[in-house]
Amino acid sequence: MERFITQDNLQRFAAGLAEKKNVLAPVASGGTTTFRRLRPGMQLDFSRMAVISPKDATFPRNETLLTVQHYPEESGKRMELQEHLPEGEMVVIGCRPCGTRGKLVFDPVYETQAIKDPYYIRRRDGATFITLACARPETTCFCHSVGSGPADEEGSDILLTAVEGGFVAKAVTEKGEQLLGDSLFEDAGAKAEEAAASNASARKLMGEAHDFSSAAEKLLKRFDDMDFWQTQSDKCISCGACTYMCPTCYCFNITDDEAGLVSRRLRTWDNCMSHTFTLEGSGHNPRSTKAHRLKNRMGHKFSYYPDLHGGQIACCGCGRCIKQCPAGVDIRQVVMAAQEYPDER
Amino acid sequence: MSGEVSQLEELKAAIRGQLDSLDCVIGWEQGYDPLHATPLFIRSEADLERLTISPLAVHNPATYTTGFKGKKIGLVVRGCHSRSVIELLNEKLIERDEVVLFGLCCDGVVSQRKIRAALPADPGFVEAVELGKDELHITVAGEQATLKLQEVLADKCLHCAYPDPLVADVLIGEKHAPRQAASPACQDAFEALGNEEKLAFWQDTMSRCIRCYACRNVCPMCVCQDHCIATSRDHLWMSQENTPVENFMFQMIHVSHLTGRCTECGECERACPVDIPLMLLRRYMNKQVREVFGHQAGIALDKTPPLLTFQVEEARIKERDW
Amino acid sequence: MSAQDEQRELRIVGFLCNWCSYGGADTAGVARFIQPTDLRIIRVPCSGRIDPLFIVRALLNGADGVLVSGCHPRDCHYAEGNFYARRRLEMLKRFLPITGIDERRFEYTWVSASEGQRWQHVVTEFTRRIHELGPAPFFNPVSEEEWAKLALDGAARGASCACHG
Amino acid sequence: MRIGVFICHCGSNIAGTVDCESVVEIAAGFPEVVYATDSMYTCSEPGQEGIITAIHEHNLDGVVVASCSPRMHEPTFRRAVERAGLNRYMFEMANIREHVSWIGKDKAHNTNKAADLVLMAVEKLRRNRPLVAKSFTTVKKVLVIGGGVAGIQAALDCADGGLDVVMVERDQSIGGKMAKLDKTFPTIDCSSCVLGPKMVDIAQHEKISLYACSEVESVSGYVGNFSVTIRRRATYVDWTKCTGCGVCTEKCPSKRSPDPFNEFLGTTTSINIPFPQAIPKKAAINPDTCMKLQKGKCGICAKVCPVGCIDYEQQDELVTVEVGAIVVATGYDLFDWHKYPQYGEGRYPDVITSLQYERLLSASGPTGGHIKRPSDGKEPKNVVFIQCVGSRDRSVDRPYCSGFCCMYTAKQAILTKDHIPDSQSFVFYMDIRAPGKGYDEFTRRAMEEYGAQYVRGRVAMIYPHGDQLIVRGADTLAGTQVEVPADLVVLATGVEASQGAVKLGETLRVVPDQFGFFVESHPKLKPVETNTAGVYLAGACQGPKDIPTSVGQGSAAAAKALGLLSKEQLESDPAVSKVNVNRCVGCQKCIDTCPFGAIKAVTDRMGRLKAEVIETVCQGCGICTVTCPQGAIQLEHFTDNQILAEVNALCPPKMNNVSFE
Amino acid sequence: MNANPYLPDMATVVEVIEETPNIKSFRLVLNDEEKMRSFSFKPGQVGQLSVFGAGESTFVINSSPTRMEYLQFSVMRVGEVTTRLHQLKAGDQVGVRAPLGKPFPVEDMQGKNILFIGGGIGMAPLRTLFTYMLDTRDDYQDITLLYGARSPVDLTYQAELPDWLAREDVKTVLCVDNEYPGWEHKVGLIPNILLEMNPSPEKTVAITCGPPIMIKFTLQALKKLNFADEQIITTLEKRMKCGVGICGRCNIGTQYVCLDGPVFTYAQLKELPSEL
Repeated sequence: MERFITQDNLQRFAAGLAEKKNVLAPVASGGTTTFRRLRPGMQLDFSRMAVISPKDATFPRNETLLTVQHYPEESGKRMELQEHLPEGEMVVIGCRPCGTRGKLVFDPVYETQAIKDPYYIRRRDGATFITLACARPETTCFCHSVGSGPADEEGSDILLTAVEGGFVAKAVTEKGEQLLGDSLFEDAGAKAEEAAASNASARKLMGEAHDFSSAAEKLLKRFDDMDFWQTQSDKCISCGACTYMCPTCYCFNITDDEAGLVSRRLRTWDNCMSHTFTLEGSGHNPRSTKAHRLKNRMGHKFSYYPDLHGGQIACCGCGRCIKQCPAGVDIRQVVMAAQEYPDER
Repeated sequence: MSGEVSQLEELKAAIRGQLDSLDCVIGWEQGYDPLHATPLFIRSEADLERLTISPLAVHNPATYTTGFKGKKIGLVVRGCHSRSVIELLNEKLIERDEVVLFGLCCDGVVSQRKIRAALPADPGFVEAVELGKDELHITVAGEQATLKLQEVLADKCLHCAYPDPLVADVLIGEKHAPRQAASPACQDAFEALGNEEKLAFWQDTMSRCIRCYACRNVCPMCVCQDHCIATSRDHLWMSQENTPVENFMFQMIHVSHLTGRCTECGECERACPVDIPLMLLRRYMNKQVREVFGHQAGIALDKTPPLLTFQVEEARIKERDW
Repeated sequence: MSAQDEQRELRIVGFLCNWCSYGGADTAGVARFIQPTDLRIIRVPCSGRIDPLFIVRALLNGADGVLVSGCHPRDCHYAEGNFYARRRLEMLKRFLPITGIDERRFEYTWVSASEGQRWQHVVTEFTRRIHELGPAPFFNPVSEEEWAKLALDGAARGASCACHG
Repeated sequence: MRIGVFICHCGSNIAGTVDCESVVEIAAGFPEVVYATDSMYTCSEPGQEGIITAIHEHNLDGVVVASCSPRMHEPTFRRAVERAGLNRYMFEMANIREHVSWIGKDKAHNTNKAADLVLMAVEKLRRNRPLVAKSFTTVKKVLVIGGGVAGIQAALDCADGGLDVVMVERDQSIGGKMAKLDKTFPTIDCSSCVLGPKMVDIAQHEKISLYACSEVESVSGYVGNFSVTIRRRATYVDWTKCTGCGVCTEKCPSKRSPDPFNEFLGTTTSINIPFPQAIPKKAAINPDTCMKLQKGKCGICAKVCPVGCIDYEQQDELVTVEVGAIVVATGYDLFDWHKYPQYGEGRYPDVITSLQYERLLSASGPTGGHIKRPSDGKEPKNVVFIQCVGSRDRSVDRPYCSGFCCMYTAKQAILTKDHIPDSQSFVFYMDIRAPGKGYDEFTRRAMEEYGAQYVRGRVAMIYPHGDQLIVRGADTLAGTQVEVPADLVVLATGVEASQGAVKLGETLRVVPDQFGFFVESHPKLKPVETNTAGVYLAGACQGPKDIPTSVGQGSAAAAKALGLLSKEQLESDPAVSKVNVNRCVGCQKCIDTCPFGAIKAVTDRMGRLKAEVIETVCQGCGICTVTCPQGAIQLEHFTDNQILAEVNALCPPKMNNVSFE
Repeated sequence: MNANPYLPDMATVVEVIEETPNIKSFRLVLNDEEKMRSFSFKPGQVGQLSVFGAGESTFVINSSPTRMEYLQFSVMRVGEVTTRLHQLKAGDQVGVRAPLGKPFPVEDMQGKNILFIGGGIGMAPLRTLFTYMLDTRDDYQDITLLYGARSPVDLTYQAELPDWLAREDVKTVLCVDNEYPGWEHKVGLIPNILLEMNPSPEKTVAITCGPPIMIKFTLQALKKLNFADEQIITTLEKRMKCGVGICGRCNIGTQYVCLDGPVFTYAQLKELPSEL
């Protein structure tokens, strides 16, 4: 089903949704655009890809896993543990196909036969994604190299495509279809073809994709070549910009906070590029240098993960890690360098 | 542009002459698109060929020095970068005989944020960039735009008092006439706000922070390396919770530890992926340090950071009456 | 300020060096010099042990005031601790305005072990000052309304501030 | 952890304004508190036993006592928990007396505050860990600064107790103020007959080395192992050769040198020995008045000296001695009475100080023991004594009582009558303070047997009338104004802290109070200790004292030093800084800021620089901990986490898990 | 395990044993009696212990599944969580998430000679299998235990050592690095004692655990004694958070130590990228 909505009506639609549900949308502030909870008076900003990905919707930066209430010994009560499962629904509006697809990388890890992460699953199941197709690739975009494209529908409930005067909205799922029943949507008519043409043109503008097909094997081969990794990581400053921006990076930390008789177990985004990520209590660190850590990050995304999950690369090609890296580390270049590096030297 | 080209050649020649005796030389090359540069670690003649010193080459190479401790490296430094090097030397964090400094007399570097604001389309769609003498000709999403360099220079460059390296083994370019530092209008405007407005600004701005620590890791003076108290397991300084108050606490830690040591290279603010104007805090602290101790970090060798020393009578600290 | 407000205690944290100011507070106690009760004192060996970040932490956690007191300059039990402290604390005090935290909520001073009366005066005056300022705003917005207002104000600033390059 | 909390009522001292039962109830709900109780006097024997029993019965591994100031009873309770088998550092105190019950009027607020302070202590204790003291050896030698009667007593007691003693005296001879006195109250025995033998003992005791004309330049180190640099001022006389024969003083042509020993009543020779009983009995040249040193002419003393000990080229000399303890006995100075306009500000030569009067009374004084007034050498008949000159007077910032002026004035009135039987003494006084043994009887004798007329009141002015002075004052008992013609006026000038005490205090890290007297560790329980371990106080440097009290305190200080150094080894406080080498990046900032040189740089196995603390030198100030940005060097017992735990206890971090933005 | 894999079960400390100056063993019983009764695990599996307010840390369950009165964990004090664990006393509450990870391949070991080589705290994972095998003694041929520590006080499970030494159906050899007064057992480094003992690789499985440096030289010694890679089993230790293969820090290449380990054969380890 394809419908049309004007720009103004989309804003209205979003505001309407925000009255009932949590709506996460790109909003401009302080010279940048980030996903924020849409509140009355806020304007959607579709002028650029939001610098942070929408993964907060399914994998929030802070998640209270559980709280514990301690009781004084004399009370005879034992400590009480309470699990904090997320409630409610969330609608993400205006994420790009790459950002929406990020959660697909989570799925096979957070929901397996044996282990089901209820926090993620509940959020994912309670989230609706209204995705905006890209009309033109940025210099950092490479979604087409990791099995996606500028109008990829996978993971979305609705796909918006910008056309003259507004957007064509295509329902991808039943949930999406229901939303399109809102009276602010009009008949798409010829706009649907305009949208299809725009999507096709966008795909064409992306040009040729990178061939990452030998990455899994080559990265493993490079594993013990620390010279290679040192050179590749020269300019890396070990910060977390790449991982926190990344729609697919799903690693987390669990820490406890306490205040008096209450303590809380908190899950927060963690960053495999940081020294403390694998630092052991004894002081030993299996990934003691940034070279080790970059190797694991690359290996994880382009080798280990695909190895475990049917060849799927754990990267959605959004390019945030390239664009926002303070030192300009280019993930595409590192993978290509690993592929092109002579096996025998 | 011939001036710059010949300067680049002059620089390349200087580096070439020393490349063999150095582990590497840190400069810049073009990055993922024509609008962005990226640090270049020169180890070979081929690497050297990629060297650029255009105003797009912004990164402070001093940030990388502590990672090369015990090795001899070269750095291509602008004025502000040299201040970081001096401060590192003063704090005994690097040795003078372990760095060879290729100094550039600098006419300023760009602010990508200003370029973004000035361009007719998202800079992500950049297609070509041509450097004129005082302008940038940028093709973006099929459109041509000409930006005056002066208008997209980083704030730190507009008000830079030390464009020429204060320490260098090789000096490229012509020295500038002495200049007076000034604080950007934006800074003054912010300082003039009331407490409530300032607090609200930080509360909101800090809600954007994702705690990626790019500001910390890109800072040449953040020398705790992997042992920052903000990410230590002993978590009483800070919760790992990503909320405005904890995010701001980290900025307080950063500023506090930089007191009298910040060389105002502006890297923290440049690196911030969510555009938090961190220099508001740094510049303000630096101003206080200047006023009270008459001290500016990294402008002279053999100076002790003011918080690591004291005077029995502090001329500019007034005891408050009670 | 209503009489009731005046009654309500505010949260004032004191950092006192063990040798002079803590002793001064003891001396004030021994002499029964009546003081406001808002202040709670954390004993540290020396004002040189006081990391300005302790004060920041207290303020960000919601302290309404922080008072630091050490030995008078030259009288430090450890010879130099308060000289370092003076520089550190002065810089913190001067820095606070940019954060929007009222710098009057933080004060540092010197009180010797014999200056019980002075301690009474310092506590009384500082507490009075904090009560005049009232409860400190908490840095993290605590309600959805506060969040909404902040976010909206932030959004209103929009793309206006591109000059921070 | 299993924490026990003990709330002390301190009789009604705390319980009067704090609801101790409520505090117990609240404390029972604090984290890891498994036992909370209150007691009447926790510091008492049964109180301490209660703690010990509770530790055993409730299997406690940490104890919080909420009572008085830790500066008072922390050591007491630490010993108690130690007796119960806990480490003494697994103990914290909440000060709910000096900081709560004694200063706050509102019981509800006080109770609330007391509970908060207990919570802070609990939260800190939860981060405490057992610390074990390290032992170190001590230098069995004591430095005594000041050779007055207090210092002399301290030095002799220490030496007799088997310790080596170094005595440093600023003046040319030891003896101090007492050596200048003629007689002493209330026995009227000869001062120098009492003191003289003790001075000789100092000179002759084989365990005592005396440095006169010397001052302490700097002190480093720590209890048991101080290193003291002494500046020996040039005397221009080689004291190793000088026999004190006095030939030089007889021949010296420069006879207009001021005579400090005689309180400047007369002059003396440039080279001189201050008084016959001086110890050391050695000559010294006053360089300010010596013609040879000033103008390069003369040199007579060098020519006449039979042993050739004159050395005009002599320079100051710095000597370093290692000592284990230091006794400070730097005495006092006299108040400068010239500040008072009513006494003529020095215009009338016959207004003199009591100490000048002592010199006039003394047989070895400038008048040979005959009372002659300075203006014309006549024997005075009417002598007026004015008390409280620079004592008990806020207008000159001397609100305190100098303590012994009442007594010596009475003595001087008696002696005046002895010397000049037809004389009449008048004493203007405020109150008579004579609380010592036989003291009050003594003042009564002055009045009743010796006819001294006591007038209760302040003197308003002194003015000349002929060759007399008229002293006008109020008689507050009679309610009239009185005018007394006086041939001589003697001012009972009060005591003030010795000049140089402040500077010496900085050197020794001993704090002077607002008047410059050194502050003892505790006014009741530690009157001779200071806050610097191994440094003790004796005599008037701590506050005005008469001779017996000074001597008593000298002995007390000596007993402390002897007690300290009687142990073969001392234990260092384990609450010192410690380096976590995993976090240390070797920037050496801590080394640069340590005031004690207690941190050194070492190279680890991998060749990296690391900081290392010398535990016995570290004093535990924590400057380094703040200096280190990565928190690698932590002051034990006051770690970042421990202090932050207290901050967080007072200002709990909010955990309301707000939605992200 | 709960449906929510992050949710610990509450347990009560029933006994604390001070093994060495920095190692304590904790015996726990789950508060939910039914859960305790039905709790099942296999030797080698691990658990996450929680001190609420401080955090979680991973330890091997070192009691034997054949003795289910309690679950035992041995904890060496190194960091914040272990310090807080060391403050626990009998009666205190902790959280437990267990069992996690894969166990020793016990079935494959049946009918074989078993050689245990443990060093220091590395004895903990061996203890569970060792006591399990003692309880099912007939399933195995010769059982040998070589256990060493730096000094006699660093030997854990002191209470059980006399019994192990006295048993005739196992051969127990103890060693310490240097001579100590009163020490009657072997003196020397574990790999050297092992070579001295000269065990035959014939039908033998060697299980080794200890500090990295000890493992390194023990592996060399076993190779010298002609043990095949498949005959050598060890357990790994990594920093873990979630314990269920999600949080992303304990992986070595594709293998997650919390999920696929901690037990690996030397042959498996050699297949993995070298990141220990």
